[in-house]
Amino acid sequence: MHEIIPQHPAGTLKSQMEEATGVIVSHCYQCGKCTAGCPLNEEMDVRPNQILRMLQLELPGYEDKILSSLSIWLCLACDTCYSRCPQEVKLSQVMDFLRQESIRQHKVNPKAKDILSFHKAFLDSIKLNGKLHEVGLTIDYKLRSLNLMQDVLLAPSMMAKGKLAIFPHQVQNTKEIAKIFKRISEGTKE
Amino acid sequence: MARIGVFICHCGENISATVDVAKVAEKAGKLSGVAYSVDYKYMCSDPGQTLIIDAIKEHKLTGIVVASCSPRMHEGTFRKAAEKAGINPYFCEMANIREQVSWVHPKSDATTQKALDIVRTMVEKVKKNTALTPIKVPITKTALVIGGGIAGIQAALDIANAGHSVIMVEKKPSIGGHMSQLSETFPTLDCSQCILTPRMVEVAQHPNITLYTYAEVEKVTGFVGNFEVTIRMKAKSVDHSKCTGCGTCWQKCPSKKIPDEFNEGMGFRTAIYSPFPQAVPNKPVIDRDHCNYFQKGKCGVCQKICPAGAIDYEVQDEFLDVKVGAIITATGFDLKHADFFPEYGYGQFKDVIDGMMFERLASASGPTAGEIRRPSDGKIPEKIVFVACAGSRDKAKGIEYCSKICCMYTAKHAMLYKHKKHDGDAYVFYMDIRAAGKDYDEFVRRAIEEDDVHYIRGRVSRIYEKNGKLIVKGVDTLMNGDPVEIEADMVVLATAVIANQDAETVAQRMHISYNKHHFFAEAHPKLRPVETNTAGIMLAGACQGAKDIPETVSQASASASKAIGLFSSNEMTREPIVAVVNRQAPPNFTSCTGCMLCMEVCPYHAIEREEMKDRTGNLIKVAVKVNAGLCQGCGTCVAMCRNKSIDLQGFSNDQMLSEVMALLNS
Amino acid sequence: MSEQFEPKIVAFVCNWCTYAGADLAGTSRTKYATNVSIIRFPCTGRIDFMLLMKAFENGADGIIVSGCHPNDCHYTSGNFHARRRWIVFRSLLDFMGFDTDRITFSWVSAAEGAKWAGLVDETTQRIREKGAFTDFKKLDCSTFEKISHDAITE
Amino acid sequence: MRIGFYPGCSLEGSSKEYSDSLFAVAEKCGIMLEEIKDWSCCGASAAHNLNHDLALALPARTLALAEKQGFEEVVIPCAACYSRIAGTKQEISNNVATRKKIERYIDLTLEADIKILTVFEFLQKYIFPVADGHIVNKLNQKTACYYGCLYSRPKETAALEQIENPMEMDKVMVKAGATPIDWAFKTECCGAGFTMSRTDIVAKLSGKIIEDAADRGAESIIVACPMCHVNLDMRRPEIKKQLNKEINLPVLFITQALGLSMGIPADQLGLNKHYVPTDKVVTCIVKKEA
Ligand SMILES: Cc1cc2nc3c(=O)[nH]c(=O)nc-3n(C[C@H](O)[C@H](O)[C@H](O)COP(=O)(O)OP(=O)(O)OC[C@H]3O[C@@H](n4cnc5c(N)ncnc54)[C@H](O)[C@@H]3O)c2cc1C
Ligand SMILES: Cc1cc2nc3c(=O)[nH]c(=O)nc-3n(C[C@H](O)[C@H](O)[C@H](O)COP(=O)(O)OP(=O)(O)OC[C@H]3O[C@@H](n4cnc5c(N)ncnc54)[C@H](O)[C@@H]3O)c2cc1C
Ligand code: SF4
Ligand code: SF4
Ligand code: SF4
Ligand code: SF4
Ligand code: SF4
Ligand code: SF4
Ligand code: SF4
Ligand code: SF4
Repeated sequence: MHEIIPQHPAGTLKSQMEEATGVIVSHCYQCGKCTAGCPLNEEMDVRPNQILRMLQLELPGYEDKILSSLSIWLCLACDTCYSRCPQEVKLSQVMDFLRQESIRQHKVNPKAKDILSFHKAFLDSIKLNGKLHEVGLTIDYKLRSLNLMQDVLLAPSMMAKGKLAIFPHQVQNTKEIAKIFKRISEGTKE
Repeated sequence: MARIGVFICHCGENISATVDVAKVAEKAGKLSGVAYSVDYKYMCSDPGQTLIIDAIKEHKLTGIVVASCSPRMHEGTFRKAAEKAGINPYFCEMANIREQVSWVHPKSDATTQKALDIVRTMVEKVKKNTALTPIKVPITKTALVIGGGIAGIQAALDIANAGHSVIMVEKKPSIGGHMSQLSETFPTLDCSQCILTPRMVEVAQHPNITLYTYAEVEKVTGFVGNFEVTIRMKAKSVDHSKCTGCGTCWQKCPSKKIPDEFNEGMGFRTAIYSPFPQAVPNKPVIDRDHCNYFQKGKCGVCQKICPAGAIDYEVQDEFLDVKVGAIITATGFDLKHADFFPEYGYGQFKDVIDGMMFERLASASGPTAGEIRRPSDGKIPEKIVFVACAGSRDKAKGIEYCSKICCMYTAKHAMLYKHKKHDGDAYVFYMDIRAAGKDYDEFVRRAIEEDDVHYIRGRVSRIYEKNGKLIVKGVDTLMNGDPVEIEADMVVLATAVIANQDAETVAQRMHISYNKHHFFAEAHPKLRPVETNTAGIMLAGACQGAKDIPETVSQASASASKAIGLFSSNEMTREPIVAVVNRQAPPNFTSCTGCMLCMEVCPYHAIEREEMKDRTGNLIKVAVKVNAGLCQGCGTCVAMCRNKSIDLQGFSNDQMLSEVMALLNS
Repeated sequence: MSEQFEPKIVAFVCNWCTYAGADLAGTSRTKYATNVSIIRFPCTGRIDFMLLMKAFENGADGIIVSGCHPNDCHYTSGNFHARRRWIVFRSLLDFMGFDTDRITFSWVSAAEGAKWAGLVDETTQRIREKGAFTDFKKLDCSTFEKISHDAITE
Repeated sequence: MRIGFYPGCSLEGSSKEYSDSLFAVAEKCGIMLEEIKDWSCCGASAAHNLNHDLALALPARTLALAEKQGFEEVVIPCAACYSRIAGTKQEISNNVATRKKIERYIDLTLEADIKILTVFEFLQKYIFPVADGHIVNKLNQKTACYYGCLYSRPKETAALEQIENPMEMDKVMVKAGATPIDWAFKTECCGAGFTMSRTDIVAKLSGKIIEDAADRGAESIIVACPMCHVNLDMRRPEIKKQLNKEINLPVLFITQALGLSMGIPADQLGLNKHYVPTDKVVTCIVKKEA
């Protein structure tokens, strides 16, 4: 899947991020309200406000610390932070960007492998079928994450309840979807 | 035929070192219309001035140009000299050949040529000058003070003590403003009522002060020294000249369940009421929106029992026209109220209150007699959380500014709580502590060091209620951003200071400007902080921006001194540099077409509509005229006028054009 | 040695900020080119842009318009109106193919003597490079005057 | 007017009962919904986690198809799909360059002026005016209405009037005869996209939600999002471990609850497909008094 990760222009992480997302990090005045409301604040190794702080200061080592953090992968994109931020900093978009950049620079935190694998499996399923095939996704995800046992107990009962389709639903013209993926991967390489 | 005199100054050697002054004088003498030209060592010295006066007389000069320093230095000096010689002082112009020529250029032909160019330019200008007379405006030595908070009270007393009359207009039934609601005040923790009440009484009793409560300013016209003001006296339904303030009426009034504004809704009042025991005047008014007689047509209890026969249900709002010379606007502020903080449950949970409610809880005259009890069940909170910057410095909520007083009153609140509940826990969530006044930071430190208040740096994200506790979810940014969750019994939000709801209307009635948050605008943020752009209208207190009592009082005294200064003479003299609309014989009256473009751009609202009527009173034409009392002479209107109907005396179209032509055509 | 072209430049400035700034340059003895002469207005709001046209018509090679910084206007908003008019006026000039680079719009406060000196030198140098301004002098400005004034006050 | 319907992947799979119950309710009230032909996945969180252009292109394709098929309105019952598609619509209509780029990627033209309806808006607009004639039962119990993140945030696409304490679903439940409770976790995150990858996190976040609802006396939780449903209903074993106690609160889709009040049989509403048994909801039903 890495072939569709955009190539960012040269510049510091902050300038790239600001350009890509429109977020301006100097707007953050470090009040911490984002972190205070973040449902995963306890889990995070670098707190949301601290990520912005590091982007503001750009001291040596900060970029690496951000890109290899677990936090960027834990972020659920729930937007609690942004909806309450007094300075209207769109943190979730910052997080989106940082994840993409983390993959591009091969700095994904080892503990985030499961999460990343899931995202990738998900997209592969769409690429193949145009829609999500949940059985296919589960199998694929398990192969990637090597997390074989998890949910195995759940799957049969889901099928019994008619909640999982064994054969994938497909859009009529799956090639079309594959083409979109291809155009984007080409488009973003320029 | 103009006979102009030109006087070239050497300024010691300041000018003559680089400009060939003799040559300038010689060439100037040959300019058309110049009847006399001379150079001299020091024009501004006594002999220099005498030289000018003598020359004017001797050569029958009609105007003079003094080529020397900047007009900002000596324009006054030379104009006076001209006047002494018997010509109108506005026939004197200066050519600035020192600051803008000799001091900035080397000795050269070009420098001399430039000096000559400037002289020629001013000669052409002075030829177009007209005789002007300084404007004299009589002054009505009465001040109007709008708003009876501490700002209005201070200003009124200062002016009244200086011997001038004051009319005070307060929209509520009593003066006192927010300060009358406060418990104790920072940074000294003295009792607010104790220091305020004597002054309220002094206002009521002062022979020079006329107090109109339950009244509002409806209209302001005129200009500095000569305002005409219409005051609306809202119907009190009680004749205060008869009422003795005995209180029988409000004890017996059956409409008792009206939320009490003075106690911020934590308590009730009756329909006929005096807002608080120390009110001035301590006589009631009927709140018609809640009175049974006015709403349902029956009751009349108060009228029946009033021993003085003071109740009058029939009175209507009355209007009073007064003339004043100066106006002090002291209408104060408001606080942001509930519904503003869905994430903090403000307005949803009873025990999430604002700072003013806390003041009432802490006040000995408040609904809990000074015991800090939470509104929901009356329990004394064991754990209390204060949230600073609640709504202030919050772009997302539309208020970017700092409310300035809340850091201090939050520290005060935390202290008052700790003083009354020694074993209680007080937490303050803050972003920065802004305590920059004299003895202010010490005050905050005392809260932290002596009273053991826990300050946590971080903004609260959410407050929700569970099992009778308020769960406050914050963060400690000084501890690596660790989440902090406090189960509090009560939360006090230091909500933003905002302008009054009617501030915009008030400003428009007075023709004063205001910022986007509707705080009134001072004429200059540093050097004219108490005046407005409308001459004669001053600002005092929190209507201009959030401020505490010391600052409010200083500003009130400062604006009072501006009024007193104005009243120190019987009339004012102003430079006649004002705009005029041309006048022609009927039926044209003027070339002005009444497009009103000038009116829109005038920063001082000096341009007024004028209706031209024939002898029988039929409207012939609508045009404009300039109120010379308001005009400050900026000339913006002149540049706007398409048909050159409005012109600026002293900088007229004719004069400016002659300058341009003269400068370029040697 | 060919003689250097010396342009004539007229500065339209306000009394409170730029005029005082120019005085300050004098008091500080800051040296600058002799090409610029000042005409004093109470406020930039007073400046009728037709006067600029008159100046060009009468042989000016360049013009400076300068007043108080935004928000610092002695009369609160005169400079704001001047700026608004200038924007319209300039687009009109642009539209007519007029070289608007010959007009410099600036802010110089009463404390910015050095800025004033710099402004004069820069403008002089720029106009010098452009050479004498002859295109406009032959024009009859009266029709233009009317059109543009209507546009500005719209 | 033809009303388009976008099921999204979940409603075809793990949350089939959501679409079944929605159709049952609509049919009962005589409203026709028409599925957008050949729709594709909205990309969910994976796409915007990994590639922004892809996150726009996938929803854009579906929007373009809906336009081509002549729909003026599209109902999107899944909160995640709603959020992605509404966000895409907004970004595309705000920025011409983006629109051009995305049109190139999907090889379709796009106006982005189609009206998108959430399930609340759909119920409000089409079902409420006729509902009273069809509601025969009263859901005689306390319910906790859970809205989750994606209807309430970000503010640009929020479908709720008060994002901290929304009432849209509560109003529907009042119609159905239930008593919605006041509680603290209406819009807290349930763990959403971590359903598979970090079940521990899902258990923790969803656990708090279920616990608060139970503590405040709710007898069921009502949702309007398949992801919320999966997390709150299917993750009970993990949640039980996390909370150290078993809470048997059933979790119903809003359309299931409304369907019950309309007298639609439980099976037809897919109530049998849930992990946490829903009998208690069914048994609490009483006839609505006239
Ligand atoms: C919670 C809290 C605690 C505080 N504690 C302290 C403290 O401890 N120490 C301290 O120094 N400061 C304190 N302050 C600040 C203090 O209250 C203000 O500085 C002070 O009240 C400002 O006075 P003022 O006269 O400008 O305004 P106000 O007190 O608001 O008075 C304005 C008056 O004008 C009247 N009015 C309004 N509009 C009109 C109108 N259109 N026509 C006629 N009348 C009108 C109002 O009715 C009112 O009487 C505190 C403020 C708050 C909110
Ligand atoms: C580094 C710095 C930067 C600042 N920047 C700003 C700013 O950007 N904006 C702003 O608003 N404020 C600024 N200030 C604050 C500002 O300088 C002061 O507010 C202001 O100067 C105070 O004026 P003053 O007249 O009270 O005192 P001073 O300026 O100190 O004037 C007192 C005068 O009294 C004379 N004097 C003293 N003793 C006697 C005596 N016994 N007899 C006779 N004469 C005496 C002194 O010689 C002096 O002339 C700044 C201050 C500093 C230190
Ligand atoms: S809430 Fe906003 S301003 Fe505050 S720390 Fe977070 S991003 Fe910065
Ligand atoms: S969007 Fe991410 S960082 Fe923001 S509150 Fe949600 S999980 Fe935390
Ligand atoms: S009873 Fe009459 S005299 Fe007494 S306070 Fe009331 S109005 Fe005044
Ligand atoms: S008439 Fe009105 S004010 Fe008087 S007692 Fe009755 S309710 Fe009270
Ligand atoms: S005074 Fe303090 S609490 Fe109030 S807005 Fe300013 S910084 Fe915040
Ligand atoms: S002393 Fe000066 S720098 Fe320090 S906090 Fe106070 S105002 Fe700020
Ligand atoms: S000169 Fe200025 S103040 Fe006077 S009327 Fe004209 S615009 Fe108003
Ligand atoms: S701009 Fe000129 S014509 Fe128009 S109203 Fe003013 S003076 Fe009259």
